[in-house]
Amino acid sequence: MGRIVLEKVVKRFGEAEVIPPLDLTIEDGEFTVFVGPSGCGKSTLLRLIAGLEDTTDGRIVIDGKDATGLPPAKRGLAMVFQSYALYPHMSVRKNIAFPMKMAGMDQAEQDRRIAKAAGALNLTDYLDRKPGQLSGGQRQRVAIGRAIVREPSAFLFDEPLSNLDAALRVGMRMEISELHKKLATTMVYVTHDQVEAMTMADKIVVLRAGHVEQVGSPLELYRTPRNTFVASFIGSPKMNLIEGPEAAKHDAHTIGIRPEHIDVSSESGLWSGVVGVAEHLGSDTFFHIHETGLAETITVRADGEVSLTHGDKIYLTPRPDVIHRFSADGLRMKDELAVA
Amino acid sequence: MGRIVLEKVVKRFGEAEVIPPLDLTIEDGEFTVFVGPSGCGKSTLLRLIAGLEDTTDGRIVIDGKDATGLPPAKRGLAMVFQSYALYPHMSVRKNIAFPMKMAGMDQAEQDRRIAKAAGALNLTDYLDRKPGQLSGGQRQRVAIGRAIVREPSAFLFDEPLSNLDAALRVGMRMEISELHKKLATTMVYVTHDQVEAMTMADKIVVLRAGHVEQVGSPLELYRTPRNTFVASFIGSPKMNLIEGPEAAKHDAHTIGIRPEHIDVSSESGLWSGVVGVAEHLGSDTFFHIHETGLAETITVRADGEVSLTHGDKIYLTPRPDVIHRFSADGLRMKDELAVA
Amino acid sequence: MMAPAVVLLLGWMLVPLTMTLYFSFKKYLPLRGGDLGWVGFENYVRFVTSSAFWPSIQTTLVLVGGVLIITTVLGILLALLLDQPMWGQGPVRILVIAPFFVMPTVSALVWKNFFMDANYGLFSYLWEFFGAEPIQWLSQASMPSLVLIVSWQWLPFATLILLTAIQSLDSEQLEAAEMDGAPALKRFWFIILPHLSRAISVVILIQTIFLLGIFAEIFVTTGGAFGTKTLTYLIYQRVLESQNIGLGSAGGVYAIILANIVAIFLMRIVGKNLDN
Amino acid sequence: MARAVTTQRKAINTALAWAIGLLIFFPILWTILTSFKTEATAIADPPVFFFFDWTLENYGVVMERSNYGKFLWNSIAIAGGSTLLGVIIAVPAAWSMAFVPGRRTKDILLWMLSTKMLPAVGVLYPIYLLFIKLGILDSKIGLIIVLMLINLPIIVWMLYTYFREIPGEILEAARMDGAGLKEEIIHVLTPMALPGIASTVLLNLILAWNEAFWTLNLTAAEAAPLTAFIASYSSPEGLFFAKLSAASTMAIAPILILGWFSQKQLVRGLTFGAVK
Amino acid sequence: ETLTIATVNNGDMIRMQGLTDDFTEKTGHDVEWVTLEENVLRQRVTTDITTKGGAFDVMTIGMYETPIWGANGWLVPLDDLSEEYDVDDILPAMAGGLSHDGTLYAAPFYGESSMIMYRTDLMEEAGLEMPEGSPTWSFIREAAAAMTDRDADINGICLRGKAGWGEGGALITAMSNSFGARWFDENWQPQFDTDAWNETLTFFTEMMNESGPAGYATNGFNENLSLFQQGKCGMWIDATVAASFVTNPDDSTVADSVGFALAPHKEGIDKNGNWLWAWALGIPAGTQKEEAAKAFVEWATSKDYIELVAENEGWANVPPGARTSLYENENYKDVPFAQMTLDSILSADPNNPTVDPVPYVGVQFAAIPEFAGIATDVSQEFSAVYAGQQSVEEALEKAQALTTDAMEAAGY
Ligand SMILES: Nc1ncnc2c1ncn2[C@@H]1O[C@H](COP(=O)(O)OP(=O)(O)OP(=O)(O)O)[C@@H](O)[C@H]1O
Ligand SMILES: Nc1ncnc2c1ncn2[C@@H]1O[C@H](COP(=O)(O)OP(=O)(O)OP(=O)(O)O)[C@@H](O)[C@H]1O
Ligand SMILES: [Mg+2]
Ligand SMILES: [Mg+2]
Repeated sequence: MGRIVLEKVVKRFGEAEVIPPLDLTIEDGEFTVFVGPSGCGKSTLLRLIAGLEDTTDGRIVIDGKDATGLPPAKRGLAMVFQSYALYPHMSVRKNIAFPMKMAGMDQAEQDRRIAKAAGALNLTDYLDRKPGQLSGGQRQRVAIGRAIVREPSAFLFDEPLSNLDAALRVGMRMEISELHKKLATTMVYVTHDQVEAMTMADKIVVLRAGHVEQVGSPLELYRTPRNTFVASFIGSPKMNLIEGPEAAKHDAHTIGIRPEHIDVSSESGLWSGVVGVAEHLGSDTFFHIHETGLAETITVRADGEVSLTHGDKIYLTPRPDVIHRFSADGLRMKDELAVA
Repeated sequence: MGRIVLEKVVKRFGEAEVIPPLDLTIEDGEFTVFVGPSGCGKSTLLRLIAGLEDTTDGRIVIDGKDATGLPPAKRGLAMVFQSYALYPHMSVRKNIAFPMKMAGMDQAEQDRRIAKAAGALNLTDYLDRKPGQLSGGQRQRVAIGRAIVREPSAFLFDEPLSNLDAALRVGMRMEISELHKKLATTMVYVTHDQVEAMTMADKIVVLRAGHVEQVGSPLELYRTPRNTFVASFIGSPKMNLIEGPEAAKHDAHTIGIRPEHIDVSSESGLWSGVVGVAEHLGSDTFFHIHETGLAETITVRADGEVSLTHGDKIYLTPRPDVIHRFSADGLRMKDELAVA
Repeated sequence: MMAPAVVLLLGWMLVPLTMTLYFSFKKYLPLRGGDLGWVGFENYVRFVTSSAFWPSIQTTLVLVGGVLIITTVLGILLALLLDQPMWGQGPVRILVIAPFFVMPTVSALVWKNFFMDANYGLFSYLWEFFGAEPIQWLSQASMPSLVLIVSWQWLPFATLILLTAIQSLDSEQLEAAEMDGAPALKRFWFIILPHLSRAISVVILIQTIFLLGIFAEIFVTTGGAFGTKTLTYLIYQRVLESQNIGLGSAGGVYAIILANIVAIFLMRIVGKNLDN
Repeated sequence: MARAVTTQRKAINTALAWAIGLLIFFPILWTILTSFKTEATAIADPPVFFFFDWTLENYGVVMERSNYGKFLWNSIAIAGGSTLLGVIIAVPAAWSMAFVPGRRTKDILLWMLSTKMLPAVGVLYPIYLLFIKLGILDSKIGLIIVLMLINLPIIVWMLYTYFREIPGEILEAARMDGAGLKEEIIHVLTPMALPGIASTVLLNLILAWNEAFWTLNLTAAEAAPLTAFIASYSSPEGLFFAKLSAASTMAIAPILILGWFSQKQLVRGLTFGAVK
Repeated sequence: ETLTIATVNNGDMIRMQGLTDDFTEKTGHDVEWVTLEENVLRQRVTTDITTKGGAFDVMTIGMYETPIWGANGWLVPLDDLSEEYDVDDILPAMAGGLSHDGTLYAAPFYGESSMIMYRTDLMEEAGLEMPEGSPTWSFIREAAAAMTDRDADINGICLRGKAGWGEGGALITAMSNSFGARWFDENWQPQFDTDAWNETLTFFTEMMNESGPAGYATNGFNENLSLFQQGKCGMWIDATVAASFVTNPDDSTVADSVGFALAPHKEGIDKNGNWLWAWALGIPAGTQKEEAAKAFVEWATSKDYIELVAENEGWANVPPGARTSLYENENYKDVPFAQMTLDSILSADPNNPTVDPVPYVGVQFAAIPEFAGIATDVSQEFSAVYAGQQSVEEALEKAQALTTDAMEAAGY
């Protein structure tokens, strides 16, 4: 109950082709995340699925039925907006009840569902408040509550956490993941935060300028990014990309090594450089290293105990088994070695 | 040139004592970060230093001179606001020139400084745009540019990055750090994001309800938090705090172990539990573990390769040398063992 | 969805406009039997060449301009004052906005009789009290008096809009300027005033629309004497006093042209300000 | 500004604001006071302020002379009716301008405003003839339509600016939740824009209440509102300051009281998009 | 039936509104009043009559409108009034001014001329005596100067200076007649370039500046009435109806020291500077309620109505100037100003108002449609002279130009 298939979907705004013909299948029950840089068309794609934008061409099939021309309310989907889009003049209860009221559901059933959703989302105490009297996280939950009661075949989320502060974001991220575990309903989730994508997704769809760059599980993308774009988009801090002679040594135009795959020493190593900024997080330390002759900056992650600082000489050794090789057109080359 | 000393500074808003008598010294050239939960008085403290609020009592000494009664502009400080507070009707150039114009500086010198600041901040191409036509990060830089040209003896930042998205925030964080390295001017920086505090600060001041809970370098706070408040505030994910029999084993009311200081195994260990949510970041995996009998959730960090998932049985072993002990009133107890 | 409003307004504009245009090319004298045939542009020529025409344009511009200047300047100052912390802000605001609720006829009557009357007006008491020769307001200072009356009516409107605009100014901007070394006056000039530009243009636009049509105030106070005959009033005289519909209609067309010149000019400014 | 203000400064602000507020309010206050004086006290030299024998005599005379209740009711019906009708027509128009803007939207909006610049006297004749044709001369419905048309541009503009502040996402959320266009407007848009609508309604009530040209010229006995009522007092014979004051007070009191009670709404909403 | 009646807001009309129950009782017709200030009323009824709007069943109009409208056939001719109404009782001057081609088109509610009202006490103090009959302008000027006592706030003379053809325009036109001036010659050529006009305006301005109240340029009937009632005027030349107000002790502080005299004239000219006016009731042609309207007009302008008012309000307050019989009534003879009012009315001749012949009818106006508009403009120019904003010569020059222009526009 919630399989969404896009067939050659195209979206143009006037002259601008925001989504070139695109095929995508979202399986029932899957947590799919759309990631990509700002303006790449994530929201547009989501809104096409929701029916809030009309497709210029192509078909959208939901649960086997062609939904291309259906109005949003008829598609059986629920959406959670970035701004939450709560109705500020209605109480939490009324907000949650609104879609049911629109569907003309009887009062008893409405009350039952509200109670259930409020219980699940810890909102029982706030049902009579107005959204203005809630914290960001609570508002977020109300928005989810409003989506849940419709018992949709899929949830659509458009950057639902981007308005929250860092600490709350982590909490809400977990809540949504747990909700997905509990409901096992299809969820399509848009973000441009790769950490969210990695931690929440069953399947990540990486978009660039309306094109799908790669589809796969988080760890697939982390381990075998199909091109330099995906490679540098997935993983934090970013993968170091090195061109030139050092890449040539691996028969590649570009090689990529993730910061966590470089060993650090103050005495010896394959490469050397000077510490620029050292970010001591306690648990880890990130060094931004200059003057390596490889790239402008090489970022490496060391554990919390290393105590080099700004200006110190540093030696780096990449782990050979996790070096990614890319050709001149940015595509991944067949692995020399097995990926660990 | 930029030593700031607060002597028994008090701030009351009507009845509410937001800052109880507080002593603090910010050394010349230091990058000091104020952290603390929302509403703890960080902004108020910064504004007291800036002169945007009048002290109720106490003295503020800047560079050896009593500045308590001085108007903001006379204190030789520059401030970067959370909302950037750019002048929307002026071009970037005019924005940056504004403080110099107010000081009646001659045009040639103004141009020289603007050029220099714009160069340093990569704003040269945008000088003739209005703030409305800039991205968040660029606006942030303009705000900094406006501060720099005054060549202040100290910079004050009030959550300058909180309006930026995650990726930009990381970038800007580094830019500000590098700026500090370059200028070596005193900077006072307010944030409630502990990652920012850890990565940027020379010295962190942890505030709670207007009180200074602890002052020290990031690693000092990470390694020897003075109380449970600091312990759980510093470090990400949060330190696990465990009370009860397990703590008693260490002669403490509460013990704290950071997620990165617990070893994980699927076969054996000191404690056991069931995996709740597993967040696979590629580089690392965070497990949120339930049913340990120790605390509701124990968070642990494992490296990227561990592949346990939701519902799996898991075994945990804390590293004995980094267990923090706290007494019943939340204060740190003398270390049993040397801290690594 | 826009259609009903657009169609209605189009009708409201076009029907009278067409009829006005139609009449303006006719010799139409109701008291002499009505329609006396087509006369081409005669009415237009007669209207502009009449000795009252150019003075009426000047009067119109002086009235509109004078009121605009006074209400915006005082409106800004008043808005700044009302934005300050004080006791009894609500009641003060009530006092300040009250003139806006008063019918133009009533306010003209009140000013004319109770204040500007040469014999019983409070102003003449006031002048006499200070030993000065009372001014014959409505004859010797007719335009200033008129501007005063109309400004009094419109000051609340300007103040209210400017006040909401001032309140919307991000206080951090003012603080930033303060940090940047700008004293109060410069903060006003460089920060507050530019922030208000949009509100000011809205005030100017809306008020101009209403001020161009000012009628009751002149009718009640001076009846168009002493150089207070605006274009609107001149048309009124032609249509209703002289009962020359053709001539008045030609005047109406001129008024529409003037209004549109002013409008285009204003819309340029406001339209631009509405964009950003 | 968040900065605490000294009590002294606050006191100065208060004194200044109250002084100016009272100055602005004075003409109205004086009118109300005079309405309780005898004719002789009304023109006493020197003027008396509060210490005189208060009398209701003038109100008695006015009540006896004219059927105040009927004028009042007509004013209420006409102002209320035209505002209501205007809002009903303007909501869809403003909705489409705000949420489905076309390239011409702003032009249409400004064009609508420009229709307000038609000089009323210039088109009195055509409109009068039209009203005779339609048989709505001296009828409330006729005036309701005219005043609605006059104020429609203002209503559309104000509503447009309020609607524009409503995030589109909320309407989309409503659409996802199964609301049709009607439900969207009734359940979501209107309640959310309620403060704005309230202030629009208020402003237009005031404008319609005070409109003095059309209400006077298109009515006789049946539909005449308070503007016509005051027109019979604007120059009676002999001593009349006190009676004039009583009549003026009666003409402005209802709207003044309404305005005062709802000044918060008015102040909050009166932005015309001057504030983003 | 319910009649809608447009009327002016003066005292007599207001009084009539209070008495309408009597009409309703007698005829069963109801009455709705539309009471408006004079200028508003004129514009309102003119619009309605010219467009045949039919908003009113009875209109209060003046001597200016009636002949013009009657000529256009817009008014119901009042040639079949009832026997007991006694049309012939209407003063001939009034009937003449309200007729076109010998047909009466509106029935006079009251009629007025203008006369001098003066303070007998002040006159005595000044050591002067008002001559019998019409005094000369120079006497008036002299007397005014003698009575003026600015410190005591007494102005020797109060005259209308307010712009508007029915206000200051009426006074100066009537005055110009007594100076030998006229508006138009027989060929409709405006005459403001004549010496007579120059003299009139110069004399008026000089006299008022000497002895008139401050700000007389904006004083009209009402302002002067208050001034006189307050004892601030030595003399006042204005409508005869004012007599009842200035002698009413309720409103007037000088009620018992008012004398009356005929309007003045210039030496050697046998026209007095008084005007002739009537507020009359006319019935727009095409009204659905002609019968009821006629009944009303008859009621309101009847002898019975006069009796009714006398009964309720006393003889001093009956509408004057319309009927001969009133002046023959014994009760009315006691009213101090009755005779002077009648004499003034009788001394005005609308058909022959000026020294030199004119092509128009009307004493202080010319009964042509263009007059109201022109005279308003002209009187505004004059008011500007009174306010010291231009010279007499400038004003006359402008008056001449704008009148010529307007007459041209009208096709003369
Ligand atoms: N209504 C519209 N009309 C014209 N262009 C549009 C419209 N909506 C979006 N676009 C364009 O389509 C492209 C994709 O927009 P979209 O909002 O889908 O990006 P996004 O990936 O969601 O970005 P973000 O991360 O910033 O939200 C952008 O270039 C945008 O400018
Ligand atoms: N002008 C004021 N009047 C009254 N109370 C105030 C004022 N400004 C701040 N406070 C109170 O002082 C306390 C500290 O506020 P402050 O803004 O310094 O907190 P903060 O640490 O900066 O919080 P945040 O992280 O949310 O910015 C809060 O409880 C706040 O409510
Ligand atoms: Mg988006
Ligand atoms: Mg803060």
